[in-house]
Amino acid sequence: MKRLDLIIPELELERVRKALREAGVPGYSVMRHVTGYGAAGVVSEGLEVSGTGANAHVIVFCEPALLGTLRRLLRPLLSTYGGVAFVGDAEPL
Amino acid sequence: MKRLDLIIPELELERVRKALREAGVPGYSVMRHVTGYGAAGVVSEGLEVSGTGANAHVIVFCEPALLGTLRRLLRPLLSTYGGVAFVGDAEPL
Amino acid sequence: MKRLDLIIPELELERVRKALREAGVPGYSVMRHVTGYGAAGVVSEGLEVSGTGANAHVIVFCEPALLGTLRRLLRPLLSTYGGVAFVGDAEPL
Amino acid sequence: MQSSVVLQNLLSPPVLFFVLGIGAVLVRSDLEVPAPLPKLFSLYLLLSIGFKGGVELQHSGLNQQVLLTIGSAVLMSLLVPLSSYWILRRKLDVYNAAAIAAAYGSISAVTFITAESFLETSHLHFDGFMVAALALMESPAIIVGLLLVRALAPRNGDSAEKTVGGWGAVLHEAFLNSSVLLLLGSLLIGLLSAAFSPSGMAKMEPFTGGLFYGALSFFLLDMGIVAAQRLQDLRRAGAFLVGFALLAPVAHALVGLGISRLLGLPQGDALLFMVLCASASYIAVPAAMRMSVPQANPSLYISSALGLTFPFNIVIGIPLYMALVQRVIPVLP
Amino acid sequence: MQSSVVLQNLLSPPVLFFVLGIGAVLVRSDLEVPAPLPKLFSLYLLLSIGFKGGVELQHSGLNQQVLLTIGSAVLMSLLVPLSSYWILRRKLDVYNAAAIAAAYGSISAVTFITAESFLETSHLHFDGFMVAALALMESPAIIVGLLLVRALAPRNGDSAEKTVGGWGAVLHEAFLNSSVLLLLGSLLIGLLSAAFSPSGMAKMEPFTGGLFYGALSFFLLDMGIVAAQRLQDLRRAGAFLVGFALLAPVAHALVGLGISRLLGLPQGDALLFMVLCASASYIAVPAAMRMSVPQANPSLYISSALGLTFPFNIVIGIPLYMALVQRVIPVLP
Amino acid sequence: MQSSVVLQNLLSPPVLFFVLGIGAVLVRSDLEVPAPLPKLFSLYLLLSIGFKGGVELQHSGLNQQVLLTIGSAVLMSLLVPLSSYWILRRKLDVYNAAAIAAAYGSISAVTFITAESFLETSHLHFDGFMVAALALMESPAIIVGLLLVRALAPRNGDSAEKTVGGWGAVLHEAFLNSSVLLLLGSLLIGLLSAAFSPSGMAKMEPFTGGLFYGALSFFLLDMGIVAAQRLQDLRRAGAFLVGFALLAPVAHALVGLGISRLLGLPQGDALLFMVLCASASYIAVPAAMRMSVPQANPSLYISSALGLTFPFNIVIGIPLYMALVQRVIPVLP
Ligand SMILES: Nc1ncnc2c1ncn2[C@@H]1O[C@H](COP(=O)(O)O)[C@@H](O)[C@H]1O
Ligand SMILES: Nc1ncnc2c1ncn2[C@@H]1O[C@H](COP(=O)(O)O)[C@@H](O)[C@H]1O
Ligand SMILES: Nc1ncnc2c1ncn2[C@@H]1O[C@H](COP(=O)(O)O)[C@@H](O)[C@H]1O
Ligand code: NA
Ligand code: NA
Ligand code: NA
Repeated sequence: MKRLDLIIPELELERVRKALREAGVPGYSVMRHVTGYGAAGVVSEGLEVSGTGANAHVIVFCEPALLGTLRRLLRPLLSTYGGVAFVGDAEPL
Repeated sequence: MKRLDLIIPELELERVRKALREAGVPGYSVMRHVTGYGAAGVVSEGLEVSGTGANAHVIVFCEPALLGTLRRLLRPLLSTYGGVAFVGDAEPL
Repeated sequence: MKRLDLIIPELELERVRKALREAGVPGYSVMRHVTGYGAAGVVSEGLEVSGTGANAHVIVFCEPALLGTLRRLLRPLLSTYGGVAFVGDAEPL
Repeated sequence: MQSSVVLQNLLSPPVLFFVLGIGAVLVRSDLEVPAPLPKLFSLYLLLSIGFKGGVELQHSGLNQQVLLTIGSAVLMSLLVPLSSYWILRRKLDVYNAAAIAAAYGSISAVTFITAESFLETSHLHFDGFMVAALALMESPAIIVGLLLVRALAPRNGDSAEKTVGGWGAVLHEAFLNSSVLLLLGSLLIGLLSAAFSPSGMAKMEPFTGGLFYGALSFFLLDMGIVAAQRLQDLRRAGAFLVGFALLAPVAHALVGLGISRLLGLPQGDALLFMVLCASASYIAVPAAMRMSVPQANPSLYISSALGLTFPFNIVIGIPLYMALVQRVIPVLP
Repeated sequence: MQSSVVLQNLLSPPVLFFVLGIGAVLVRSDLEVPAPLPKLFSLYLLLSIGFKGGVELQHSGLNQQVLLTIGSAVLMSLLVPLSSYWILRRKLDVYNAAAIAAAYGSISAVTFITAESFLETSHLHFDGFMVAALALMESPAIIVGLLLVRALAPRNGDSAEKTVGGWGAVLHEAFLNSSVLLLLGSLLIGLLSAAFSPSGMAKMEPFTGGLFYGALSFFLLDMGIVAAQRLQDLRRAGAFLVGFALLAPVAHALVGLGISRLLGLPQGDALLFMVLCASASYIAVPAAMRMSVPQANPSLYISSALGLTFPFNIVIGIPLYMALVQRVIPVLP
Repeated sequence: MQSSVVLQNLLSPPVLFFVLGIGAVLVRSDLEVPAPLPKLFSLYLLLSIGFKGGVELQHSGLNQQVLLTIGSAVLMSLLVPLSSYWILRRKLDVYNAAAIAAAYGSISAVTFITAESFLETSHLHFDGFMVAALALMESPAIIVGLLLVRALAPRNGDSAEKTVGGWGAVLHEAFLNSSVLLLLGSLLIGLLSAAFSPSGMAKMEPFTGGLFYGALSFFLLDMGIVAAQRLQDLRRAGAFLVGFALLAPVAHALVGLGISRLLGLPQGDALLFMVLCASASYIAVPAAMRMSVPQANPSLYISSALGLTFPFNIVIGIPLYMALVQRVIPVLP
């Protein structure tokens, strides 16, 4: 199994969720109110009061076979709206 | 060392915490207000106002030797109340 | 690429952030309001109202070459103020 | 049914904000009240309603009428789950039937509060002890639901153990869950303050009193959003459950009306009694059921109680019951 | 410019708490209002201002003056982005120029609210329909900004697709974003309550009325912190944008003053009209731009609107505009 | 000690809700006020108390009595850590003794606020400048604690560096931590508003005044939960620290009573002065100590201040000190 970590601007979340469902992942988890720093600069909590919001952290545990589809669906979103996606290994307990 | 990620309904949290202490893990961390999607359907923030709550994300870094005990203690909880548990590799910085 | 997970008392956050920028990481993400248990005992939500706060979870994806600098900058912080740091593998999606 | 009563309810700020919340979901707006803000409002409403109920209970005192009314309310919270189970079992398995039955035996504090506000804007009196009835109806329904599972569930393998768990945990969950505890605790505090600290009691007023109506309206905005989101779950549930979720409240309200008549309750109390019978729990009971009857599907009992029965009662039920009250219950001289 | 007006504004609690928030960042204190508490206050302020505006709109009714004023406000929200784009394009690319232009065509509800509070403490009347103008100025500026991008952006490769996205999504974002929806919804609710549920309307008052000024002050404490943090971003933006962020509000306010004079608005409404023209959006427009014009740099449009124009208007702009109003607009008999 | 004073305090809503919170933990209910809602209430209370104190300070002005009282309060915040250290050092190491000593030299704003509310419900006057004393007692105790560590800690290896860190950071933490800044800032804002913006000041009242007592009660519900959770940590602390946490407040209150008598303070101010001496910090000091004296064990200084001294003062201390005040301090003519 693989573990996919997405850290993305909150405004992207709805589209990412849709992409995950479309790719057929067995599940995912979302944490909001994530702040950070990346190519687009600093995202601080203060920005939550502006319309652009903070970041969200999405975790997906899925079969390696899904990664191709996920890459195809998510890469355009990430390059348009920002955020990062990393894959690691994970086995069910 | 191993890294264990548990994503579980919040109502399970107290029992999971107890299981972790019983297994003798050196520490754990908990993030609440986690939403998501899995076998039991969608968990949205709106559900936090209903009594069943959202999910929690528990991270444990521990020796591989503990995984057997953790599996024994946690599996029944996960199969009764839902949630997922995945193990990966991690080394202290 | 490597994935670094730091779980630290919130009061340490500003210094950790500074260390990460100094080490030249390409980005990082921060989740607050993390509770847990470790060498210093239990950190519960109730403590957020006391001045010492809860924990924060910091995730960094970076090149393995940075780990040496990160170790040098972060270890003294961790040994003084508490918290854990673990490294795993991760590849961009 | 007088259209003026319906309009008066429908065009009051709390109900209008509820409808706005539903509308926001329907037009797919990103309007939301992020967690844990809704928790702030629900804690506030429980605390305030308990406190005010306690103050009024202290003023009115406990007489036979009070005890009879509270007793009848508790009785209803025992009987409703039994009759509901009997109906639900036709189409659902033991676990789901029992969990939904328990939800309908219990109450929805927000529905009760909205009915109180409706009475207040109509300048109709109601009694503080009705809050005690509200608080005491939560737990029995949970117990009945779990007894049903224990008695009627198939015993194969370990599923009997999974079911219900130890009775200690169950009773704890039923009687000491946060909403029961906060309601009863605040009731007691209101009672004690009214008796021994009148100036303290008076200083609570701007918080528990003045602010209340607006805070309820704000909270109902969020509840509208949440209810509309749940509604979308109901597609899976099927027509039987949809029918139950819309007809059961009316049936239970009618029984409540009959009992109110028998007890000789005044109009305001009769409406609240009907609302207690008609409303279904989406907080305490789901929490208890999810822990004790994990075999039941939460999306069934939460969606029916929260996605259908709750908005039905808020928007249509309350004025409908009021119209019935006005026909059946004589105005006190 | 009468120094008493400036002092009266500067030494009022909302502005002082705003300055305290700025000061906290400057001395590097750890004072913060953690998420999502600021959201609670911004939802509360929108709901309250909409509700109160609706109540007053119901009392005043819709006459020609009202419609003319609202129409002029909407017109300004179409023209300001065009003229702003023309200026900004000298130094910035199409995407950034259009995004910033849209922000300045739109409005800042908190600036408007602070101006209302300023009028109230000065015992100057203003009309409820100005809130309708506020609500209706958010969306057109977004549309103009996106039309500018569509018409003037270079079309190389897929960037045309990236730009703006489907118009459906854009119009949805422009007209159904949470702040527009909550404002217009609350306005309508206020209007309906005032017409049909006067006792419900009255019971909202402690929440939407009494509490308002203090809640605004608390929120401005946080906005001061946020604005000061943004200010530090502006180093990257350069002198041109800093100049624009400070001069554009004054220029737009002057145009607003001229229109107010032409329309024969009373003093209070004239100030609000000027503030609508002078303020820039840091909520609805940035959200829409970030989604529809991802090529623009959010730190430019957010920092200029939130880090400079917003504090300028709160601290200096409002009393400055008031001083101008007092010179140009006759006091009603 | 008149039992009526005790009952009057114990049966007031704030204290009853505090007890409810403690009870919820004892019966293992899941009642909780999730983060960051408690932060909302603590910010609100600091802002309101500071603002109201500033308004009253403007009305009363600064005279010799005021300056003497504030000076004595600051003196107490320097002396209490010294004497406490001397006692604590018998059983604890330098780091822990200094950190706990600093906590007891500093103050608990919530205890102070509860005492104010107690006075208000008893219709006893107190002066606004006592809030200034409250704000000015936080920082000196921190400094003394750090000086103790610097002077008396063993210097082996790098632990000297670890200790205290640069003085710049320490002074910054002592004087610009969020609670000191918000209190002093709000005090100044109250003062300025009262002087220059009386209508602004008046419009704050429903928020900072009317709401206050209820919000305090709500917050104390949560503080009861938190204190009871901390109490369970105290098992590790041992009988010595438990004894200190219960006897030190009484001893310090008695010294405060003597000083109040010497200064000729009226009854209300005397009670507040005693409470300032008796209470221990669980916010500003722990934050500073954890950063500057990482060798000290936070669970010792937080648990004793928050788990024992705080509930002791709220439930028993305040009425006890009041009973003493009534014996020792003459009623003003
Ligand atoms: N290397 C990284 N490691 C961890 N989080 C990152 C990294 N890069 C970016 N992020 C997160 O992703 C968000 C958006 O990234 P970006 O689009 O690169 O600005 C940032 O605000 C961070 O929260
Ligand atoms: N494959 C997955 N990857 C990440 N999170 C998951 C996954 N499956 C389930 N979850 C999380 O675990 C929660 C409970 O899962 P379940 O019991 O499968 O419904 C979900 O609401 C998700 O937050
Ligand atoms: N082994 C562990 N696995 C996961 N989180 C940990 C672990 N040890 C400590 N933590 C987290 O780090 C925080 C501080 O750790 P400590 O300084 O060891 O008390 C704890 O409160 C936990 O949230
Ligand atoms: Na019921
Ligand atoms: Na504008
Ligand atoms: Na003290």
